[in-house]
Amino acid sequence: MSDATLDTIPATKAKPEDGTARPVSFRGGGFAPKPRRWVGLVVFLVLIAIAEWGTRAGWISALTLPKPSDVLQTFQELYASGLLFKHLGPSLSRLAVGAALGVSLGVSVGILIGLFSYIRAGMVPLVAALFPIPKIALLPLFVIWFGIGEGSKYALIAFGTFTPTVVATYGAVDNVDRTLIRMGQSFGLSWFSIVRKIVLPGAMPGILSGLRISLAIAIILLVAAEMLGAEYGIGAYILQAGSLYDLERLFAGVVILSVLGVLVSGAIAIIERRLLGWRT
Amino acid sequence: MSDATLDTIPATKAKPEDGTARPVSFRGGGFAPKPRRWVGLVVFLVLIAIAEWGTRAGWISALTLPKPSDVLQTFQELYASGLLFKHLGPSLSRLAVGAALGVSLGVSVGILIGLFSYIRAGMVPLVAALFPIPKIALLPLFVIWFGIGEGSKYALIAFGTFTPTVVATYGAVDNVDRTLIRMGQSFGLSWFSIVRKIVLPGAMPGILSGLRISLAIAIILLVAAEMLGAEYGIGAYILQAGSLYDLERLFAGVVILSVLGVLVSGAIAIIERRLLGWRT
Amino acid sequence: QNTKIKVGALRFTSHSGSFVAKDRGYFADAGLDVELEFFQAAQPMAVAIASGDIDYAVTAISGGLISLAQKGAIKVIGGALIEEEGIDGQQILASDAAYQAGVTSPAMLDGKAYGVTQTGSSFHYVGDKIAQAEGISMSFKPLQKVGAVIGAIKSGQIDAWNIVPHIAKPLAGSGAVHIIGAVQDYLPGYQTTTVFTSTDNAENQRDKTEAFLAGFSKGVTDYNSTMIDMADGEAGVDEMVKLIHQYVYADRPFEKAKPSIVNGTMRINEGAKLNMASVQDQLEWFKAGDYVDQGVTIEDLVNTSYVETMS
Amino acid sequence: MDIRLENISHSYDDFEVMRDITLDIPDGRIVCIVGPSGCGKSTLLRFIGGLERPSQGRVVQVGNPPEGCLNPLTYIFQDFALLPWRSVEGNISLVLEDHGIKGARARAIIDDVLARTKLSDFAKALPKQLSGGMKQRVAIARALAVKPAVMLMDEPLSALDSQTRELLMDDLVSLWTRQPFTAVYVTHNLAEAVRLGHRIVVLSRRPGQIREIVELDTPLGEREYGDPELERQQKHLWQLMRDEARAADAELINV
Amino acid sequence: MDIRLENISHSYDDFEVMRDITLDIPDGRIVCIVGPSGCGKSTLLRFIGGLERPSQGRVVQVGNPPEGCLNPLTYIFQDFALLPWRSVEGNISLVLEDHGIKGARARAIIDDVLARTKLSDFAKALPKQLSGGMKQRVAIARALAVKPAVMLMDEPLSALDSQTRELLMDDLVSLWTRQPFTAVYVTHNLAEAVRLGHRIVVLSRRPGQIREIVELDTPLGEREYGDPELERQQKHLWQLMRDEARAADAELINV
Ligand SMILES: Nc1ncnc2c1ncn2[C@@H]1O[C@H](COP(=O)(O)OP(=O)(O)OP(=O)(O)O)[C@@H](O)[C@H]1O
Ligand SMILES: Nc1ncnc2c1ncn2[C@@H]1O[C@H](COP(=O)(O)OP(=O)(O)OP(=O)(O)O)[C@@H](O)[C@H]1O
Ligand SMILES: [Mg+2]
Ligand SMILES: [Mg+2]
Repeated sequence: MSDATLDTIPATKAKPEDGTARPVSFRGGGFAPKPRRWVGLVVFLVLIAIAEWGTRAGWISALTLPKPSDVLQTFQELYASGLLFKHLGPSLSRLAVGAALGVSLGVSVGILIGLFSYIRAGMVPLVAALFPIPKIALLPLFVIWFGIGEGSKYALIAFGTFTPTVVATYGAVDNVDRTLIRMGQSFGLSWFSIVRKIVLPGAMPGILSGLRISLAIAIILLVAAEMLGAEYGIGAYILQAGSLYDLERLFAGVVILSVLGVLVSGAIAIIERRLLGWRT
Repeated sequence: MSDATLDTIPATKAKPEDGTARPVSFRGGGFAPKPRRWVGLVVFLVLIAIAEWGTRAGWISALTLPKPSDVLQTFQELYASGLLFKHLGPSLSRLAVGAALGVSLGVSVGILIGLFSYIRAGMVPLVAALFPIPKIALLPLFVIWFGIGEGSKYALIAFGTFTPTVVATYGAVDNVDRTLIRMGQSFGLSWFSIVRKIVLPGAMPGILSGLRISLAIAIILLVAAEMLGAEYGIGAYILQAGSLYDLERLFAGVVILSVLGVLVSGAIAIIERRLLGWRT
Repeated sequence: QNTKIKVGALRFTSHSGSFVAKDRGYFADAGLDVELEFFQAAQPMAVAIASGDIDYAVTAISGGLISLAQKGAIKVIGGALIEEEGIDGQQILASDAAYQAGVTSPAMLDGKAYGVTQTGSSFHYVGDKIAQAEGISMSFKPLQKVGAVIGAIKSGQIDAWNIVPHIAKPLAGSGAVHIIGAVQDYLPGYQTTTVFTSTDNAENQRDKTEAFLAGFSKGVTDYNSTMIDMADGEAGVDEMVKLIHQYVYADRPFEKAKPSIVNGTMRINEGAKLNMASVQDQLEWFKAGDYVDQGVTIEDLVNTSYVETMS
Repeated sequence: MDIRLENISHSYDDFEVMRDITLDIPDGRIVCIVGPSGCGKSTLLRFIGGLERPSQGRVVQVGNPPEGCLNPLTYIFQDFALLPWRSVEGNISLVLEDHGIKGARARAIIDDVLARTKLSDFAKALPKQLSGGMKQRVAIARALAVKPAVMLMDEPLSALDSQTRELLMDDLVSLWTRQPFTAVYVTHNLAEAVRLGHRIVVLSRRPGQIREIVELDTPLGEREYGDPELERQQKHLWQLMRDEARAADAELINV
Repeated sequence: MDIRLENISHSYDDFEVMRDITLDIPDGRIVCIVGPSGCGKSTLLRFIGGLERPSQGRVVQVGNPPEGCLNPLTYIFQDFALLPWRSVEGNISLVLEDHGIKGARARAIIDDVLARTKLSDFAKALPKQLSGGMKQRVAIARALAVKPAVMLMDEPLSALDSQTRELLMDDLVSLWTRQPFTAVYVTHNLAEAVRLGHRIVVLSRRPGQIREIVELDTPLGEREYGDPELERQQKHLWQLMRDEARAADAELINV
């Protein structure tokens, strides 16, 4: 812990008498945060407790924040009525299909950019120009381009995950150790062997850590995607709650997305541990 | 170029007569894309030309895509009417204030997380839970929390840039070379000296590259922010165009955001070159 | 010194009452210094009244509005746009594909897809009322943004929709959609939009609220008489359109903007009269659909002490 | 198979790296190349292996590679260049797969080279579990697997600590004594050069030119840690290079 | 000022790193610590410098640091540990700033240490422009700037190529001859140990214990590259360590 070093006395300060022996003073440690798992939980519980207290006591107005207990109750009702899965099902399938499309396309394009000069020169500025375009601005167009069925939802999520995946992937390919590639060449490996056996696995850590961001974005875009004619779905549920100013349901929906995000990030951590066990 | 290696003949293939001398065959090169600046431009021009041709010839319906020339004309009208700057001004100031808030808060929190075990344990799960929350879902709440003035727009952009900045910053602090910190301690530097002179500059590359993403997100969020009672602003302009299904203006607005994004990313590249000239 | 207030508005012709009252100084005459706050959508306007960011606004009755009223944040105090026989009101549109397939009147919409912005929005209310009246069933597609609905109907992905005339007419003119009916045939006297304010304004700041309604009504009178009754002839229309053009379609040249503005003409209630029967019907519909709490009463929603009500 | 370098000169753009190098690498001998930093040793080795092309001159191979040779010119790199995601045997099978050698045939080769490099117990280990010395042994095993005609070694020991270096030099010597191989061995380390080289080529500071070629006749197996004759040779080489090394070290690097 | 290590033992959790080490570091002498990989040399040095605390035993300093000493126990690291964003003089002023030494006084100290390490021409250069040898010279200059009582060097030359290593050993010897300093010098390299050490401490494989302490009486200035007496000592040390080094190298690392 960094906290520990604050009380350190520099070795120069103390001046013992000549000839005396005294232990060398400690001045190391710190700057290496250690895990303290329970603190995170405590922080959440305290925040929720404060919100509950405030909304009950009235110094947090009902307009500002719903009672956490009411949110919980809404959530239970949602679960009991079976609607939870009716909303979760379509959302998850949209996430899965959209993200799978965007990520696989993004990884492919990213690798091509990483390998070929001309593709790089042509695509990189294009991707840079696409990145800052807000997807919600394009909603009306997506309706025309992909319809109001599942197509446009997949497309929106795919589009949103595509650009960050491309950027992460070609960065990862650029970072693959060139000596490994030269090694492959020096043993006469074919171009495809080098790409498959050296470039791809070498880029995997970067691709996976890009995936963390891409998938978080996919979850964020779920709401935008479900603006387009979705009857069921967590995003649609949130939007409806928002338009009815029903804060309990709004928060219940947001909590679901938040949990979803944490789960996805946990899943990637597990995949990383599996796939990247070779990292030191 | 990777392209070049496809024609390489492995050294083993050729078997000359005994005793003859033949040059060693070349099998290196490739896997190092070279810059080709003009290609990017050509790609843009070709895409625009195709769009123009298609919309003129009619095989791209007017519903699907506006004529690029019409977009250009819309843009000129916008410029001539003086409205361009009337829209750009507020948007830029929202971006500047919101991003400055979010980034400075994010960097501070990120550094605290990087240095202190308890703050890390408490904040990291919180940030992880906040990250996947779609900001547009919270729009109604932002109105109550921060009003419809500039406050809520700043808050939305700040909130959106905060989380990615925190993540990038504490990652950067974690990656500061520990031997440099031990060096500082071994010379009896004070805790604050170490943070100021070693940790901060060492984390700067990571913070700046996180800034790229944060600022792209800030631009994306401009549209969401300007859903909240904005009269002028690029986002408001795009939203209005979208609600009237006015594709020319929609595209003109999107192009402005896109250019803005490219400019911001260019600006960061310049800052990096200035500030990080010490990198090898 | 005039009282400073903020009035929320959308850049739509239907908000002309406020534009005229401000531009012609009617608010100033009533002792108010009005600042217009423009919004991109109606829903945040209701929330902004609740948060105290603006004082008065005009919008359709929606689930969100009722929810906020129930939380004691806002009150409807008058009426604005109304469906009136003989004047173009909201039109019922069919997509070209559906039209070609024989959907030439709302009665033929059985089993079709009807566009709405959100479940529990005013579009949903209108569509559902049409379905009830015709004894048919339709599916409602929530598309959030008006622009998205336009895109969907133009490309035939939804079959029908209802919208104010200034959007309906140019769409129909382009041939991509067809007008197959009028909302007023199904909902005569439909109180399309209402004037509303915060509960605090309605209950504790009577003078201010009355002053606002006075100024607003004068603006409405001017608008109705010029645009609908043609009291000042074409020149009057031109002048009025010029006034409105400052606020609506401001970035288009006048020639392009004028037809859109003229097309958008709809009657706004004189004196902000409120059709209580219509409001009551809407409230019941929202409750029946479970879009709002069952405990909401008409008293939660409306403060009838300001304007004349009709029923 | 011999290798002959004929009048090789090279520049990167306007930056002259080496000038007119002519050199013979006879079959079955180890040729050491020493020289100060940046004099072009690694570049020269890349030319020999066909990974780069010199601006002028050419590298020719005289005669045919021996029977069964899969990759006549085979590198051993300073930083081992092991794929960290493959086990020891996976790293070796990597270079066999492209020649269509799989299954039992691959198994036999892998077992053989692991035994020769005393790695049999580590076949399943990942590179991250190995010390530097073990990693370089794996790289040597991998090189042996393709039965090279010439081994090209670019400072193969310089990433190791000096004790491990001693151990690996012993291993290389015993490998060579059992079955002599041809090698070009680039190093900074004069102790390595006098221990392993039959012929030591001293390059000048950049642009690299040949300053002297020293022939050592003591058979490899008889050279010992701290042999006085070798010490003398090493001292001679160090005197040749000392000033150039100092000048090369004090040069500012343009980045 | 002397340093005394008293019965130092250490474990990381259940992982025993060293056992019962007692050692004296007398004023004005260079004590070299050699031993196979992972035997705890770096850990021991961290204990001496107060950067870490042993599980058992203690490190004491006997007597006072000399007049004007800013940082009695000063490290020189294997990887130089220069701040890459500061120039050569910036890196030196870093360690003065916290003692409130700025302006002309700092200038004087910096100029002095740069002159002593022959770096005066490179004051404005950034680390990335310097070769490894130059970087380590900067680190030495920085250490000299705080007038240390004891220098703690953890393999200071092992990141350098062997020619540069020779050059820097000469530099260290001449620095010491002009003004003797106390140093603990950790290395893998027996050649360095016999060249620079007045006393050489040989540690066993992990858990590190003292196997032997060798005293060398030849004055530093008279030890030369390839001195036969030193070669003999070196050979003796190598025989002591060889098997342990091999065993240490072949250990699998748990990560
Ligand atoms: N691809 C390249 N482009 C430009 N310059 C290069 C390239 N490769 C090497 N150089 C330069 O050519 C010179 C010789 O490089 P090389 O790596 O061959 O030297 P070396 O003798 O192996 O040095 P060292 O002993 O440090 O390994 C160096 O100055 C280096 O900076
Ligand atoms: N912070 C730590 N936590 C756990 N184990 C450690 C830690 N630091 C060192 N070790 C282990 O303690 C042992 C001794 O490490 P140390 O770095 O002191 O060895 P060394 O003699 O310096 O080795 P080398 O010659 O490789 O530098 C090693 O096995 C190492 O893995
Ligand atoms: Mg080299
Ligand atoms: Mg060590």
